[in-house]
Amino acid sequence: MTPASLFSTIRTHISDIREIPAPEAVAGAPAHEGKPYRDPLLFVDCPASKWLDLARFLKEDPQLDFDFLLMVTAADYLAPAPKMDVIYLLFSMKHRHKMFVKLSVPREGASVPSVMGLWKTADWQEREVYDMYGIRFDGHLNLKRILMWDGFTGWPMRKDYVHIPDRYDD
Amino acid sequence: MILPVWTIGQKRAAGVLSGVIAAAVGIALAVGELPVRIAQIWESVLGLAAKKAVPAIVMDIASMVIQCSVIIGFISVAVMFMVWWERKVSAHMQSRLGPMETGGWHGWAQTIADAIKLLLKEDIVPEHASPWVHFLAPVVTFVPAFLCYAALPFGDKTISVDLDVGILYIFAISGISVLGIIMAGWGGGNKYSMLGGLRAAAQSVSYEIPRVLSVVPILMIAGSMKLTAIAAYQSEPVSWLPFLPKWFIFYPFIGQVSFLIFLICSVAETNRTPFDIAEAESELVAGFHTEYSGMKFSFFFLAEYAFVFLSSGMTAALFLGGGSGPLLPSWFWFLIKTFAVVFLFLWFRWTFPRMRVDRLMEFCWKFLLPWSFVNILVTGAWLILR
Amino acid sequence: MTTEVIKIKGADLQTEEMILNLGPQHPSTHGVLRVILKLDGEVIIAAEPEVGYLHRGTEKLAENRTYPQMLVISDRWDYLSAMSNNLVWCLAVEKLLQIKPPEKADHLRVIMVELNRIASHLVFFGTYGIDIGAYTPFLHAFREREKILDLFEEVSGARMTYNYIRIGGVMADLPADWVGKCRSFLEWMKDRFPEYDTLLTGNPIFQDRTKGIGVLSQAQAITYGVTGPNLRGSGINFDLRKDEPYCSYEKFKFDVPTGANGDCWDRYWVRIQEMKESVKIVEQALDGLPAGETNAKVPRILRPPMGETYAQIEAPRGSLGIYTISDANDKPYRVHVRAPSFINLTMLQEILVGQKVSDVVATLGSIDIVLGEVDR
Amino acid sequence: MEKSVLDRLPGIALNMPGGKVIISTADYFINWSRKSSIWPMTFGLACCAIEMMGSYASRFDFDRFGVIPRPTPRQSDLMIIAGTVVKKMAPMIERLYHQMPEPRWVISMGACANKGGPYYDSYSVCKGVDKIIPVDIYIPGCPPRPEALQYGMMELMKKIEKMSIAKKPELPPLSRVR
Repeated sequence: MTPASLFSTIRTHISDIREIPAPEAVAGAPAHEGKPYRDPLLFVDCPASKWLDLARFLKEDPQLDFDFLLMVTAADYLAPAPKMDVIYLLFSMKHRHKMFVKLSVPREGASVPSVMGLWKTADWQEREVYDMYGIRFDGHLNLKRILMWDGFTGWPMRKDYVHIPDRYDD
Repeated sequence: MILPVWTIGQKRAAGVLSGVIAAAVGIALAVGELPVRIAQIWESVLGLAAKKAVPAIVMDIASMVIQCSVIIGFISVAVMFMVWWERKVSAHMQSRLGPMETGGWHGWAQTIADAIKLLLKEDIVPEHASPWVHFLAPVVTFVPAFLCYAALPFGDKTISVDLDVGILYIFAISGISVLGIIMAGWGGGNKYSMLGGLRAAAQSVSYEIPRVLSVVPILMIAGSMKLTAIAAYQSEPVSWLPFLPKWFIFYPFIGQVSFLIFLICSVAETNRTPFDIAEAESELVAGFHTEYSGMKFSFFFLAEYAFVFLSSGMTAALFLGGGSGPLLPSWFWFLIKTFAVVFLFLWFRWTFPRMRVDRLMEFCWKFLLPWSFVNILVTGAWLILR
Repeated sequence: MTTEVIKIKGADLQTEEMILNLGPQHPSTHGVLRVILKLDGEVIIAAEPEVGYLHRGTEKLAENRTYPQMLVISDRWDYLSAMSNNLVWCLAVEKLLQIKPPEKADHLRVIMVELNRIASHLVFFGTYGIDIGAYTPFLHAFREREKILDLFEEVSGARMTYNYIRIGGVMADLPADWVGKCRSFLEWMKDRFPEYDTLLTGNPIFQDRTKGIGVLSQAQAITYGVTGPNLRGSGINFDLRKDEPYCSYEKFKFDVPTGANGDCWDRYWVRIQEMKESVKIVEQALDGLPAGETNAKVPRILRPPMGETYAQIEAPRGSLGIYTISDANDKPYRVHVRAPSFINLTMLQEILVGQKVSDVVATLGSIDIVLGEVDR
Repeated sequence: MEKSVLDRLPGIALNMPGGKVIISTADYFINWSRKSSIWPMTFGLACCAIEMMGSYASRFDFDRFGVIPRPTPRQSDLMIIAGTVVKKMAPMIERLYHQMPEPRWVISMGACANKGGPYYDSYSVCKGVDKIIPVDIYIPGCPPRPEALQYGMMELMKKIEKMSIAKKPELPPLSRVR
């Protein structure tokens, strides 16, 4: 299904989601940059509170049937406005179409409902996002650090993370 | 089919190999039935001692000491050779070279270097191990391996203690070494070695029974438990097939089945590869000898190879007519057959994967045991109808 | 068939569980993975894999590396198939730059990635033999792998970390007689497969150790996001080379092997058949190798335009994806690696329950993870 | 702990007239046996581990020098650090090193184990294994070729040849900049 038709079917069920427009060429950009590029997929922005029923709808609706959660990750923005994006990439094994869902959350004390119940692969990927960015996932059964050791303080992947050298560093 | 052209390396290796074989056969012929002659010399020495009124007890002790030292010397040399031989055979099976650098031609001194290094390692007793059990485990594993050689016939009359119950003695004593493995498993205080020890206990107990039962038909036919009697029974040729020696392996159904069961159970007893769940390297790190370093580890290492040599020696004595054969002296024939069976053990180790614990038990109780009973039944029927 | 633990009703036999660490240093965890097992005798009640012992923080490093410099880091994710990592990074950047590598570069990339797939599956075949207890297949598999590494060394100069596939094409054209050597290797590889079948595949003990162990149903596979040979082992025919063909895969005819009931045996069998398919692909790619130069025109200092993209390929261990956000600088703003081994490992905690200790090793080996990719 | 025979031998032998000869011959045989049967621990971390497996395999056969990998630290006398030492793994490496029996050596294989390699600026990589355990031989390369690893092993054998039971082997210093 094309991104537009996909968005319209979702819109009918869950009203307050917004499609993120593709970025156009900024007027003053230097010539050699070329036109900004984004994958020709549907990018949807959804408030964190509405995410759980959107996810359930995307998974159970036979027409959409997003049964495969490819990726869960996050990005940290300081420049235009301090916010953090939790990015989900959903895929349907039957219809073979893909879709991005972005949840923008504040940088401090953010918490997002966990979709571990719907897709079991989210278990470790959400733990990795928590470990790297400090975004809490409510309803996650085993939310603790996965890549760093338990005694580690701080969230390494944040843009403003300052590394304190310890006995292992030069 | 064009004959493959040999490379220089292969020609040189073939030359060296045939030279070694020719030298060995030459020595064997020159030495001839040496053990028998030594027995005669010893009679004359006894006669001399009797004249000098040396008390008999002193002579007995002297003969025992000589026999023990000969056996222990022979076994350590044989085990040293077998460790080196296994590494070379396994290497060439895996299209690589194996030890080459230590001590000149094809690394013959490799095991000596390993042994000296292991003797000089620091001896670690883990902190939460029970010290006495940890210390005694290698002894309890190692000593039975050497005790069993007293009753093993190396040729016609070359046996140190010709027990009437030779086979029973060997099975009984080799059963004790399992106790050592369980002590090693528990003594090390390490979870992996405990798992390995318990697995070894279950495996050895269950494979002991079919191993003993597979030898029962031989006792029924040969009529005695003396290993020399069994060897003698197998030496005359079969009446209706003059060139075929009357080895038990050639008995139509009984021989093959009991040979196979005995071989499989011997491999299981010595914890070697299709059944090496006790020191399974990929699951239990190093099984029961995880916590042993240096000399204590080399005890386990030697005990394993001593048992391999013992089992193949018994296979040769019981099924391949140990010692009987044309031209060459009997002790040389016994060594050839034993090392042939040892080669079989090595071959198993480097081709078979490992069985799982419960499948291994199932294989023993539901397959080997019933077949050994059937085998005894058939032997009984054949003995009655003959 | 998971063996249920028979509890003797009413017996006062007090048996408490034992916590066993299949620790970071263990002969068969393929690197530094730790699985905390709760055992009742030999049967496993609960298993919790713990990763992070090789976490080098490459996603953070990506934020101060330029786009070509990231190739060096990408080699060390799945260090058994460095060509696939290079390829997926180059595809992502080429998507951002909206440039298309020339025809010959696509063919060379397919040849290298498929040869690397054979080398990676050979390492799987060897180490899986050791996990089950047979040592000889490992040596034979590495003998073949050395021949492939010779080919790679001639082309790229390195044995394991190639940097051969560059942004916009490949490093250099093939040396003179490389195609002849590659063909002779393919012939040699073809008559090695029957040898492997007799050595390990046809071995009754091996089949007994792998059939019916670690069964992953199709529903479990999808909810755990498993991809690659593990997914095809459960019978789902999903291969990115067929569904979303990248760099001219649609030109080659090959079929996708799928297993029947998703146990260790099927995953093993699928990988062996994939090696045969890869040999076919490389042959077709060698036959149709077009002439022409091997690099598209790429600016000296790479400054892709604003935007974000997700590129994915069929790596030997699953669908390897790169999600990049670029803010028109010469360094990427954010890079996330969708590592197939990391995601395939999640299912371990559910499959292992009810199995024996020796099945843990068989199941873990059949998932075929590489710790460099799990921890990134 | 009480001194074993080997520890007391130098004291006794040196003040005997022909003492030097006894010590040197004993040294020769002990060092020869230690040199020609080095048992490393199967302990791979990252990409260098695959090159180490390659050097155990058929083409670069390590077994030619009597080197067989042993699974447990108790029976191994060499630890090859093959791969990136991550801070989460560093305490484990220390514990494994101290579990090995006494005449033990360490080979740091690859740029990551030497000084952090391509991850010099990472927050979770230990910049060099010699920060936690004394290292005898450093092998450059990323990953070093199997021939390089075997050349490193040759260097280790030369180092073992120079050891003597008369003087206590001093451990190479830890590199601690901070």
